Amino acid sequence: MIPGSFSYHRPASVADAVKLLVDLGEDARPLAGGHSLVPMMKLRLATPTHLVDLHGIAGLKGISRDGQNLVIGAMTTQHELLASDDVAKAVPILHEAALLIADPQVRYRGTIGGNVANGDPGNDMPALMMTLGASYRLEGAGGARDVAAADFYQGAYFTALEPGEILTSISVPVPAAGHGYAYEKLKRKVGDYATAAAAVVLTMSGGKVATCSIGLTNVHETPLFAVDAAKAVIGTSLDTAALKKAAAAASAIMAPAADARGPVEYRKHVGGIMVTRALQRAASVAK
Amino acid sequence: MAKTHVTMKVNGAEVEGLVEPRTLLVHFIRENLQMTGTHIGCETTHCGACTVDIDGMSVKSCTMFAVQAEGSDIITVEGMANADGTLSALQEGFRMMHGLQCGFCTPGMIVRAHRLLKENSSPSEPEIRMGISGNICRCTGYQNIVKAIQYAAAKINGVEFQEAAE
Amino acid sequence: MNDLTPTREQRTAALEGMGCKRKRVEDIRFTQGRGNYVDDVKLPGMLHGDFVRSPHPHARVKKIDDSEALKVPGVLAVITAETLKTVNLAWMPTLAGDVQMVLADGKVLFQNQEVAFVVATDRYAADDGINAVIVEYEPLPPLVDPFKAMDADAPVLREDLVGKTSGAHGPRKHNNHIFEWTVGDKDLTDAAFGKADVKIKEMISYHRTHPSPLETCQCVCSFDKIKGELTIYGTFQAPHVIRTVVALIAKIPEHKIHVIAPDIGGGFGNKVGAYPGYICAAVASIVTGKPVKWVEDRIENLTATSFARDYHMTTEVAATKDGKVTGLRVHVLADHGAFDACADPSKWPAGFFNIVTGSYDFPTAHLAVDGVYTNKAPGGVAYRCSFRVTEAAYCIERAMDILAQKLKMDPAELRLKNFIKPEQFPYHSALGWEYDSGDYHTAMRKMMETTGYAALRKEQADKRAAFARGETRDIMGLGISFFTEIVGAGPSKNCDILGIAMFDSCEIRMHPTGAGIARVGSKSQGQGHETTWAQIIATEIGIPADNIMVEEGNTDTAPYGLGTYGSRSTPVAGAAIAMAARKIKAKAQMIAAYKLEVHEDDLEFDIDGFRVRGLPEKFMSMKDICWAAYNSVPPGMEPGLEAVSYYDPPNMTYPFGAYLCVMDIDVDTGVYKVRRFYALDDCGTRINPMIIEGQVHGGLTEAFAIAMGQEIRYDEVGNVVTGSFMDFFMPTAVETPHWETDFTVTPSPHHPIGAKGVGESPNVGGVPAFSNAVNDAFSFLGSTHIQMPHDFWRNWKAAKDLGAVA
Amino acid sequence: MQMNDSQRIPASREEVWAALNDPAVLKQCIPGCQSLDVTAPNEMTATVVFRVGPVKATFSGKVTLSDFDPPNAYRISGEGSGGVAGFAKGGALVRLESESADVTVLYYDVDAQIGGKLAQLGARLINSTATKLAGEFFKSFAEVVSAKAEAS
Repeated sequence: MIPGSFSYHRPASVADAVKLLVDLGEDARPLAGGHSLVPMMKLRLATPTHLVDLHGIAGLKGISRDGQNLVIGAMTTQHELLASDDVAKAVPILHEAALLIADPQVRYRGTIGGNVANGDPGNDMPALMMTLGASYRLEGAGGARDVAAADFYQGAYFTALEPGEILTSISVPVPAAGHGYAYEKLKRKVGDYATAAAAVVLTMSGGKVATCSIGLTNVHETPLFAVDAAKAVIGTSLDTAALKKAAAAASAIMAPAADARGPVEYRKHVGGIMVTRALQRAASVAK
Repeated sequence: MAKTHVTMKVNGAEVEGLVEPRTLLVHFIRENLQMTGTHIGCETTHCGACTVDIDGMSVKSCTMFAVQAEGSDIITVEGMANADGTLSALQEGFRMMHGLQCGFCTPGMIVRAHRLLKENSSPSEPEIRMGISGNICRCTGYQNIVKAIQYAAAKINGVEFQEAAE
Repeated sequence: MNDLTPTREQRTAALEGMGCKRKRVEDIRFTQGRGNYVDDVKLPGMLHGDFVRSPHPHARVKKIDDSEALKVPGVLAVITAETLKTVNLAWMPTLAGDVQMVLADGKVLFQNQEVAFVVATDRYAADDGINAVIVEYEPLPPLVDPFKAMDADAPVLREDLVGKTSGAHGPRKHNNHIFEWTVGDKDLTDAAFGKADVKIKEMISYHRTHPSPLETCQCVCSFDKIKGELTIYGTFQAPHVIRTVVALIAKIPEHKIHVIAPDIGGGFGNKVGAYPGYICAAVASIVTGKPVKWVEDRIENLTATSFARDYHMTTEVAATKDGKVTGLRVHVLADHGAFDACADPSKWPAGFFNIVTGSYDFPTAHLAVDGVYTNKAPGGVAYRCSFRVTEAAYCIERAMDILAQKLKMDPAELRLKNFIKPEQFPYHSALGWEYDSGDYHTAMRKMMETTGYAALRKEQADKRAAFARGETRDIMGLGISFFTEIVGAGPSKNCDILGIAMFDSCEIRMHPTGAGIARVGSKSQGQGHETTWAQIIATEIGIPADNIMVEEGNTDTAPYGLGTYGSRSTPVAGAAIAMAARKIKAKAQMIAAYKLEVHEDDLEFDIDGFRVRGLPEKFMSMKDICWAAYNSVPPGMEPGLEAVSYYDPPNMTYPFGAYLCVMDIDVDTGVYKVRRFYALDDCGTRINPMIIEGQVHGGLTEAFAIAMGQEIRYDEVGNVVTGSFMDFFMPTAVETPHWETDFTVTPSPHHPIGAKGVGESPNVGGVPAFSNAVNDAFSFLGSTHIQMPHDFWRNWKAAKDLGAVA
Repeated sequence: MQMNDSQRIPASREEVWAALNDPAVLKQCIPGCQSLDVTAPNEMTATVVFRVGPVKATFSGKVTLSDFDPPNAYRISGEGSGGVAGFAKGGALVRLESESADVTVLYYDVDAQIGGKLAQLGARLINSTATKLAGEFFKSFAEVVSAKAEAS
């Protein structure tokens, strides 16, 4: 389990990194936390000839407020996310979900940018970002552009990132005060990808769901934004019928792979259960 | 492949070496520095036997390149004992509470627990279990490792260690 | 005497002998990263070897092109079966009497089989080299399902065996058949079934799993051409056996082979066998004249070396209507993979599976085992188990629950009714074993009282009613396991490996100042032998354990031993240690008599020395006797104080235990929670309770993993899809339950110190407890048996199949 | 793994059939195809680069056309070795039905197998990728054929 040879680059700015990626072409890859890429390299299933390490770019780190948005630098680690009071207060679901990613060591290295950008349907943050209505800042040779998380994912490992582009930051609209949230993740053990997971952010008004959005992890080749499932509960008091409807609507858009986590039928079923439980818990913490 | 010169601090001493960019940090530590306390167990970032402390973070050194550690401050299990050479509270805790058997996971476990206690000096049992969930032990069933860390926490905090009732 | 004179308690405590929770001496180095494991060994000029492996489960190897690999900087040689043939090592014998390819010879028979060995200056270059070797394959149809192995149209796997109508264990019925092994009285058993009031029949499978110690298998081989000597550092649970095997197959004189097993990072049965890596590294060292290191990576470990279990047990029990068992009939289909490389004593093709009558007084039983080849990795090792005992315990403990369910009896009550009674020991089982000692009823009742078994059953009944009313989606299961192990292989009358009787050995050498060294034929992989062996000696001869250094694993210095596996160390090596210590003590007694000027018979041993009976002030400490042994022995006696013992046990030992698992399962997700796990073990005399408890924790954790998801799984075309710790269930501290331990003590009557061994009990007894808990949880919905492993989705599927989930 | 689907192609059945037997068209449509050389009637050797995220593997092997029922159906099969990544083999039974004189529906039943490292460690992502690649092939085939039909 030894990676193949490559050249190592450590640019100091986004512009330099972009230039390197453009110049070096498709056999160059950006390196963030490396916890998806490096094992693949050790298996020699990934054999990039150049690695462009983003750790030297100071501007990619940090969490700041920009009006109603929380802006998170792509190289912010899960550990830093967990240590941030801003995140815990403003977008607590991010805190809750980050704790469920991999294990402590991986969270010290794993970055939020890497998690959302590599397009692995097993990653937790993409569905959350969809749920929160976040957008990604992509910077390339042609300048910067913003893409909504909901428009970013095209297939397993296929995203809106163009060759030579880097995801530099994530802008998360801060949910309304008093919102309810929950991330329900079923997994076999610490360090595993979700068998199925659901993120819910909602607001309640007079005992009824006023707004709601739902995201789903690892039940399709991309993360899913479950619009119909959310619609099914808006205006309801989350009664049994509404919950059932939401779970069914969510299951209807799932197309998970059969793997060691279970057959398709099971993963769709528990995907629905995760939606139900996330909705109930989110409602219970909403003010 | 051309080699790169790296320098870093390991257990308080400046070290340097020539490595290929692909040289994994764990191999640099074990082969170049000949500090063999850091182990390799799974190679896919699951078992934590290769855990070292880098700039105040627990890191699996099998999933990081030595070139990435340029300029960093690293502590390995060889740097865990007290300055006078006696066993640290954690090392003592592992021995007193029988927190190890074959000893292969132990260096990674101790280095990880060291950072855990730095961040939270009085962790609860669930916090300890979560805190070491990136480290696999095949021998102990973890129960005595939890006690070992509780023992160390008590000693560091200067309170008497009380084993939880079975 | 004065206030400073130590009391008897203080003198006993100072020894840190048997029964004491002595802290481990190993930990001083292990906690500081100063262990010396195989991959830490670095010899001057050392090269590194790595394998090219087959992506195909079954294929003809048409061509191996190493030309590009030899151009890779640092690559020195590529070894193939053709190279090995020049030294007659292309195939090697297995412990089970079969032969195994070292490197693919004409075809490959399992995915990740070793095809070529690349030798390079370091592990990076070796890895580059293996990726540059081009192998041309012609795929053949894979045989994955053992139940299809003996079909008329099944592909022929072992072309080397075509036409051979018998193997190491008798006649073969098919090209893919290895052996049929039967034991017990068939006619009597059939008759018992003929007149039984109640019968049950169930196919109980124990899936393929893997020991997977945290340190993989590895070695460094160094051949000195001038001296003609081969030194091998390796992860060996049985170093002497490895030395003999190498002498036999490599034709190097045995005294010129030095096998050193340094610190070992866990074994659990994985490190008993001889693997192609060892042979290739040795050959590579002979070819290159340099030391060669081979280190398996985790994927290789999980997919190529030594699986465990894969037993499919069709089990029938006959009983009277009031619940007395009258007969047991078991047929096992055993999937051995591509080669029969089971690590069993030679005469036992199915290990000690005939302990399958368990803790129960079966008047008659019959067992038949068929072993078959498939396109899977070879192995069949005893994963923390004494040679198929865990399969046997699982089989009978599951069957007893199924019978209880059919009889509508409480499973605890059924067990109590059928236990072998204390007065029946030594007990001769229907399948041929002599159980040494046991008090099963006491252990079972203690378990039931301590856990509040009756109240738990009441709670379960209430929960089931609540479930039926739709008030909860959780179901509760109580999993009982009452197991009897058979360990301590073994008596030379029935146990050998490659013809070598399974004794074990100890040599004790006391130095003048009252310190000494004990060298033992066993080999610790984490069991703490350096600590516990010294405790036995401390109690036996009255020298503090701290003054006894224990050394194992160097075949040049340790007496010949058969190694550590199958919980045999304490029953066999532990006995050898006690016997060697008693020889020391006997000589010491003669010296003391001479020095105290009394007759030997007038002396009595008193904690740490000899005292003249009736004259308490006339005392000579063992420390002083050691000194005297080197300067003033009785006339005619040789000086020195040394002893060697080779211990051939008269019988196996039979540890037992009563376990209870309390589990809740959410039927909607299949997620389980182990609410409580209680383990009562009786391993006879307890040498170090701290270490026993640690062993129990570890074994239970393995049992938990195995029962609840730890599986080596192949897809239908022969890909092994559980090749890393992502997919091979390896629980962390978060998933692992809390363990409660307890004990009773029923010493072994034939063991010098009454000890029985405990290392494997928790694995053997734990698996049925977990599985019975799951099955018990679902039983009220109408199921009788749900196959392991019980991972979330399978639990959900069971619930769905039983109509508990829409 | 198995998958099936269909593509509606605005071309006649004969035009589609001809394209199915045209190595140049096949080369153009097989995702990642670097080379496709005819070695015998209905036999070709091919090199295909497979990419999913950071994973890249180059498969080389044989492509065979068989079970001809012109102009209605045939089987296209391939098997290749991807070096370190393992091997892949599979085939598609392709069936054409005329919807009208100039519209043909192409049905395909794909059966694919992978072996070796990708199967051992990448199973999680293989199914969806294989489905996607099969879909891509027939989609671009439809585009190429319809462009040709339009041009003619």
